Amino acid sequence: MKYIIAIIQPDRLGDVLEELQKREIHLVTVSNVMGRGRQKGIAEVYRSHTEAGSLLRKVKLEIAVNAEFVQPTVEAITSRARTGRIGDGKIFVLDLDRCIRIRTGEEGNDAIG
Amino acid sequence: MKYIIAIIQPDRLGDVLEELQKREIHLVTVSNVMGRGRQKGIAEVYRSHTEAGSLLRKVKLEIAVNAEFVQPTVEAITSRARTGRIGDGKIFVLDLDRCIRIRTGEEGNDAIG
Amino acid sequence: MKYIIAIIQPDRLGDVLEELQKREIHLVTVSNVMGRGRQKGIAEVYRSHTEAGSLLRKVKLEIAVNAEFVQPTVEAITSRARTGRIGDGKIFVLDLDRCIRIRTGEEGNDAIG
Amino acid sequence: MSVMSRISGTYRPAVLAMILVLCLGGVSLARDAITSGPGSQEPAATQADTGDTAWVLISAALVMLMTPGLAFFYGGLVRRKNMLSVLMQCFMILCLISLQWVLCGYSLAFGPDVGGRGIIGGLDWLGLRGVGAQPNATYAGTVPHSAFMVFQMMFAVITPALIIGAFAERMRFSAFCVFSLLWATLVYDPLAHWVWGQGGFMGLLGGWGALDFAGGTVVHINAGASALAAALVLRKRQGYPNMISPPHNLPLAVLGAAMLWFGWFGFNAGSALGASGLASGAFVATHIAGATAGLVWAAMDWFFHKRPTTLGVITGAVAGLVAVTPAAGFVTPIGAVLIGIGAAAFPWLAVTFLKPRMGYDDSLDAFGVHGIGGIWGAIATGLFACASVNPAVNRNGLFYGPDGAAQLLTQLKAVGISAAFSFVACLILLKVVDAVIGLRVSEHEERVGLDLTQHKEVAYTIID
Amino acid sequence: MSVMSRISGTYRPAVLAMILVLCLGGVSLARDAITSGPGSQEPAATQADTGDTAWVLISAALVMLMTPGLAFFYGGLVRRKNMLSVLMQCFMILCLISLQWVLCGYSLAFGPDVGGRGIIGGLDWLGLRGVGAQPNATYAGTVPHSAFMVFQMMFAVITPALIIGAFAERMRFSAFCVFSLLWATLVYDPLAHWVWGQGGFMGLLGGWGALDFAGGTVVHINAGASALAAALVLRKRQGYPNMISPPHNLPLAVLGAAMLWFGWFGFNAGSALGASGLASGAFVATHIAGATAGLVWAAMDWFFHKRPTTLGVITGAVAGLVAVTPAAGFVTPIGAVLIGIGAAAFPWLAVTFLKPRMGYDDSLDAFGVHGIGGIWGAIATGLFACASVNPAVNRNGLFYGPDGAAQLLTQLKAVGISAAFSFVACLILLKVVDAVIGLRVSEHEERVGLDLTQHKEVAYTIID
Amino acid sequence: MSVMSRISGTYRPAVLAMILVLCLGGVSLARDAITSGPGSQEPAATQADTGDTAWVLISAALVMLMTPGLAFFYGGLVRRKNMLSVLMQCFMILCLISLQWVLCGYSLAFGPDVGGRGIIGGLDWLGLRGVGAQPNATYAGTVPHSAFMVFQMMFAVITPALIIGAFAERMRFSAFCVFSLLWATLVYDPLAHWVWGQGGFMGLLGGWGALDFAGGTVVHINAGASALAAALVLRKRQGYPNMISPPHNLPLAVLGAAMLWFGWFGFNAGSALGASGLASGAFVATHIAGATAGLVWAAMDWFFHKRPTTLGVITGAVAGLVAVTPAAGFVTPIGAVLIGIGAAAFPWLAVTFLKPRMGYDDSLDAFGVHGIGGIWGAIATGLFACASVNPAVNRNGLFYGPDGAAQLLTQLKAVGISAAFSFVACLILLKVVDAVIGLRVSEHEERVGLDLTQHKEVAYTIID
Ligand SMILES: Nc1ncnc2c1ncn2[C@@H]1O[C@H](COP(=O)(O)OP(=O)(O)O)[C@@H](O)[C@H]1O
Ligand SMILES: Nc1ncnc2c1ncn2[C@@H]1O[C@H](COP(=O)(O)OP(=O)(O)O)[C@@H](O)[C@H]1O
Ligand SMILES: Nc1ncnc2c1ncn2[C@@H]1O[C@H](COP(=O)(O)OP(=O)(O)O)[C@@H](O)[C@H]1O
Repeated sequence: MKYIIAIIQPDRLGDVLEELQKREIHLVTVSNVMGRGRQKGIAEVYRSHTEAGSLLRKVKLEIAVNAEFVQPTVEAITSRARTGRIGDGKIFVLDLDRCIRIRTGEEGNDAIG
Repeated sequence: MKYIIAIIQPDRLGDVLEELQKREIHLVTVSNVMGRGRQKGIAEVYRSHTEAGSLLRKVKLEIAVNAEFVQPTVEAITSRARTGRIGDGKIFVLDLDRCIRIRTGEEGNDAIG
Repeated sequence: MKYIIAIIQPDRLGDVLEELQKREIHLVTVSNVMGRGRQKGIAEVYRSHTEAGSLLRKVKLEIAVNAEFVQPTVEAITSRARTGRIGDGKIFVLDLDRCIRIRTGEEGNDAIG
Repeated sequence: MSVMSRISGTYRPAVLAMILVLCLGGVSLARDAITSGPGSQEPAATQADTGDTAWVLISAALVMLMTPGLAFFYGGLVRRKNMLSVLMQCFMILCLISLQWVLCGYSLAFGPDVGGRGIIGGLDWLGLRGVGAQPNATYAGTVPHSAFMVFQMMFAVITPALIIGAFAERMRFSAFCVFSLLWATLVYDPLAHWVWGQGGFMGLLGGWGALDFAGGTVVHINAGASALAAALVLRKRQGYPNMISPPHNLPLAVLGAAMLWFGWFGFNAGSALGASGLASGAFVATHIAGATAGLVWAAMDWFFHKRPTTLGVITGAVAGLVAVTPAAGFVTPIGAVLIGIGAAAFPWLAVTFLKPRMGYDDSLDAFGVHGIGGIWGAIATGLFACASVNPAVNRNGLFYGPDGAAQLLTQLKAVGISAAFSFVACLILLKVVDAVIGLRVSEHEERVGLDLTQHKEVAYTIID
Repeated sequence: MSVMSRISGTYRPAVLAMILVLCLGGVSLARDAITSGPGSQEPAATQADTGDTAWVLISAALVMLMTPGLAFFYGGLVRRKNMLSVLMQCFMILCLISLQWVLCGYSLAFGPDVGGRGIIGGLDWLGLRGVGAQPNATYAGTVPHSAFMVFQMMFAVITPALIIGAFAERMRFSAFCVFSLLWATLVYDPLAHWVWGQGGFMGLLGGWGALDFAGGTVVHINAGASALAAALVLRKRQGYPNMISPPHNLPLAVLGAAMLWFGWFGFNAGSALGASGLASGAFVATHIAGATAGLVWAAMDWFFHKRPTTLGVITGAVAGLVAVTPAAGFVTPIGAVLIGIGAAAFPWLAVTFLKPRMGYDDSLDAFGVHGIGGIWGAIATGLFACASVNPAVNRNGLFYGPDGAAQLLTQLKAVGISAAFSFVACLILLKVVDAVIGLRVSEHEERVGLDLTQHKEVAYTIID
Repeated sequence: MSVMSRISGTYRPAVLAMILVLCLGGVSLARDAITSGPGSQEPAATQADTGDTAWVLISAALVMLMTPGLAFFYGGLVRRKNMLSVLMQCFMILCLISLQWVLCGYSLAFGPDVGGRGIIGGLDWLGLRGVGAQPNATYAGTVPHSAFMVFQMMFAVITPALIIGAFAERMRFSAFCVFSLLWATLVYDPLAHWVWGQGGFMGLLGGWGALDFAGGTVVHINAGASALAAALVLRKRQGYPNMISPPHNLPLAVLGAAMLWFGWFGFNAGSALGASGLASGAFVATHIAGATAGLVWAAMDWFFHKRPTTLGVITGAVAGLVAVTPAAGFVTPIGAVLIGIGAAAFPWLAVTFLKPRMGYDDSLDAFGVHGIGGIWGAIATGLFACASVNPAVNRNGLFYGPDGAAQLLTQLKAVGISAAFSFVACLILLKVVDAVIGLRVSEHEERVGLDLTQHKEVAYTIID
């Protein structure tokens, strides 16, 4: 089992979720993050004081999947999150030891989906 | 050492924290997330426009523990976060390599608690 | 490759980011979390009702790095996030399997930086 | 057939009740439509004073603003998931009771007395028939009758809204609508008649002479006692008291308090019904009592909890404004300061000791602030009322009197009767509504929050 | 040279347009400066009535508050990343059009007619020359001329702001500024003259006798028809309709609605231009229509979507206030109730069925609410206007008539002409501005959001 | 004993100071209580004009709303962790200074002059003794004396609140309370007496004839100069300038600006103390200057920073309203436009160049906006004042004068003396309070935020 973490542009979220759905990856956890990357933000100005604005709004997806779903997930995300502009984000894949469904107490491959 | 990530219903947070405390798992990090799962959300309506409402509010717990505390933690969470209704969430357990306490620079099993 | 998660005091964020920058660790993802630790929070009072106030505002950093950058990252964080008071936070290091840059599809060590 | 079947079971009573009221109103409207045709209305010429009219109209607008103000004051204090439900309840009351007032409420409260015992107004002014530009000398001789009517409308609107504080975060919306409509008609309108209506048995216009300048009994004790009843009938929220999160957005509560304070100038000084020295005096007393009580509440927090709190200051200020309401036009600035001190002290004690000890869950302290504050204010009016401030005072208060004890007794009688009446009446009403519709949302709905389950909306997006 | 080169290309036209207007204004100012020197102004003594003046001034303040109110009403409904852009557009209009009104707008709209055909006012009052403390008997004989002028200024300000609802979240700020300035000058000012100006060809002061108490045609139909044009010209937002997030902050939208409602008392009752029975009647009608429409919209949501929504109630209330605007001073309370019912029903239908079917993206329903609501209101005025309410009504509405059909026809004519004129004029204007500056932000800017790309700011910090 | 020991050490002085003031007040109250008993007050009959009274009362309510407005304007600009501390400071001032005004402030500022040199008012009106329904002909002959008093109270409240902008995010709350109380008594009250009090040595009522219509010197220069002193004494916030997060909630700052603008109509037009042509003219000038300055600030941002900012527009508008304050009742609309232009330009320069270069940390630009804006306004009054606008002007301003230079000199003198006096007096006061209580929170408290450490509250829940 793998734990996939993806950082994407906020406005791509809808598309990515749609695509994941299509590929039968229904279960996702989403949160707000701020990212510093290669992308240069727009310098903000408050009463003539300029803020570097190095942290940009991003959205983080967390998806736990069985091994065979890793590739579809990665593809779903890259295909729809890509705009080709700097700042599109990253996908990180971590090893997942155990997974438990709270409602039933099920474990492992059954619990994940 | 393990890194436990749990997604639960927001209103169960208080109970779960209480239970963890009882089992001497004091250190926890909590954040807001939105989850898409099997649970069907309530379709929202804004001026007759219906939103699927597929993302539901959840709370995420992150708990780094030594191996022997994994089971108590999982039990604490499942026992109090379970309502028996769909949407109760998941627990993910990942391997944790290193842990450092910033204040002291301590490492490893000492730093975790 | 490693996936570093650090929980720090909110007001140290600016300093830590600056220090990371200096050590050429440019890419970071930041988010808001609440932490329960050894630090005792200030009990809040609302119309004479006292809230334990056990959850305190913290900031979470996530940084994916190649192995050789782990130590500089940890040092950068500890050096600037440390105030010496309880509540300074923790650094967790996890193993990172894969890393993909969404924009280009690059993988691995190239994608990370 | 198909129409009724599209309404899910639980909401049918609500829909029916609304249809009923609308029909009743419809009759009166039809009648009025005919009679208000050309020629049938009073002549447009009027002796209204422009300054007084300007003051009463702007006061009505100010009091109208208090209901949204209350919405934010209350809304900021609930949990995020119930924010909209509070705003919605306040706005619904603004719509619903305004219409009820037009259709029948005004006539029941202020219409010529029926039966001559000062119990209830008649149906002469149903649908605002005959309530036009011509002043009504009984109530306000220098402003259009319609201005007096609409000023009073805003009072009828905010009073049931105050009760929301007691049952916030757990009442079913349909039950809420039916309850509010019935409460306005069966509890507010009679009580308003008793105290302010011509011939009402308690008030100055032919009754005992109980003093209530701007609504201590009619508005605050009334709402406060009903709030207590509501808190008892609806029982505690799940997780109360320890698992309830703190106020989700205190700045919005502060905004609400500011809107309330601003609107209160219309409430109290507008109750002079003219731009007079009396209005000015009531304005001053109102502001002083609010400021004093805000300060005293902060001091008590500071002393007993080590820090003065923002929520404390705004709560205190509201309590002060509540307490000075019945007294505003009868007391000196000193009186206002003293009223303000009590207005912080008694509600503070109620909230700090009475509520936890008694164990009822008055979610936002509607009883603690409006009930206790209102009772103190009505009694304090009997202590500090002063004929030299307002010649309408026949007997001075205790501290100024020769026969001050008499006035104080009258005040106590008025307090007792109002509180008892509205507590009991509200209890019965709630039990009836509970039996027919069910007052409380399901356990699951309460957990998910009222915004989503009652209104299919969320207050704030998290990710957008 | 260096100054101009620091202005990035796309903004040059905007800067130039502003400079132009300022220069034109400068001339009039210079002239005025000379003539308003000592001795040259009318004597300060005036026969203004203090009560009427107080009412008109406070009404002007209330109407001013509506523009920020609208900003929050609209702002709460957009996505987080565009929040400030909406607030900014409203504030910019408040600044820009106020100045335009001083420099030339007031003169064009209300100045002595040029050419005698009731098309446009002359330049006599450029820079407010001669608009002082002395009342102008044509428009308002009991208040200072400057009070009437500033009251009207607030109408000129909010009208273009209403259109923002149609193009929110995608219009370039520079184009917006130029468009708004031109629209105010070329669309609003003439239409105001036609309906309200002395000698205007449609209105009561020497025209057809079309009734528009407080701006059904001039404000709401005008803005609504222009909004439709804007929605069509600017096309849909990216991702519309399914990928657009819901309102990011409904409580702020509720706050905006409350401010609008509060301000509307000034808008409508202030249009009586005195603290009279007429003002009081307009006040009552306004409140009733708003309340009724809020209730009816909630009922329709309840019925068709199973739950009453907060956004529905506030939308309904605004629609009711829109619809009663032309009618406020002409109808009975019953009339107001009936207007309120239609004011919820028609916009509800437009938003629910018309918009999705036609496929235009009127982001915040400026056309649906103000256009449709305004049209219904103007027609309803022809149904319910009643000379016994206001002797200024020459011919009663259809339901009170003898010659009610005649008035109804006049109303229909006024509706048709206003709507057609502003739709076409706005379309042309937008095409011109598009050609010269470009109306729409780039795809990337739209994705990132207007706050950052147009204003270099973010509304809320996430981590601080 | 036990009571005092429950108060943690640092707060004792604050508590003592409050007790002291309350005791002093208590004496006056007691006296007043006796004398205001039956028979001892002036007759209730009054020659007040209803229209004027309505206008002054509603103006007082509008000015009261400005303090919460300021709270949101400032609050939106600080960091999340200090939000409540700003709201709390504003509300505390509203409570505290209102009471101070009743007890002694009004008498010190406006009471009959003591010693005949125009330095300070006497104690005749302590506890508002004799300040009743009867108009006071010196100050405002057509409204109740109490109305004039309460209108002025709101000025006394908001002035110290303005200073908050300079020391936000780092001042200890107890020190703040003591400082504000002392500042109001020792700085505001005398200065108000000098300019507006009968016999005050600078003003129109027997002094040099310095013109200050609604508070350029008394309010804005006074607060602005004190703000500079405070910024210097309290030193920079930790991390200033580069590690300070941007405004945490700009929409709330916009809301605050809207409330300020709305309230300013009461501030300036209400200062006419009647619903007259003068009030109307002041209303117009106020609005124009605000709008112009908002526009010009936006243009400067656009030009120098490539984009117009929301914060810029609202800052500009506030600066314009500040600058027109002393001039509102003395200038033509043209004058107002020109004042507005300067009102954006000078504060913009101060904030952009002066502040960073000088290195003081005026957190929210209280000095930049109110100090610089106020100075410009007071000088501009000497340029544009015009007897034909207001016969109270004895000598025209420079641009209209024959002896315009004379008036300009008087203005400069008034500016200099006010600024110097309040800068020095505030500096001393702060040093004293620092020595006794300590002005600044500890480094750790500043890091954690004032909401939690000073008030045990958080503004917004994160997880609920
Ligand atoms: N090594 C990393 N560790 C943590 N977060 C990262 C890392 N690399 C990228 N990110 C996240 O991804 C976002 C996009 O990265 P960026 O470098 O701007 O674009 P791109 O991936 O297209 O080069 C960043 O804002 C950051 O949140
Ligand atoms: N495989 C997964 N990856 C990431 N998050 C998940 C996964 N499965 C569940 N979740 C999270 O858990 C929440 C609850 O899951 P859901 O399927 O609705 O309920 P249940 O676990 O009771 O079947 C989801 O909203 C989502 O946030
Ligand atoms: N084992 C853990 N698992 C998850 N989060 C932790 C853990 N230990 C510490 N944290 C996070 O770090 C924060 C600081 O820890 P705390 O114990 O208060 O201070 P210190 O590390 O200085 O002893 C906590 O609020 C919590 O968010």
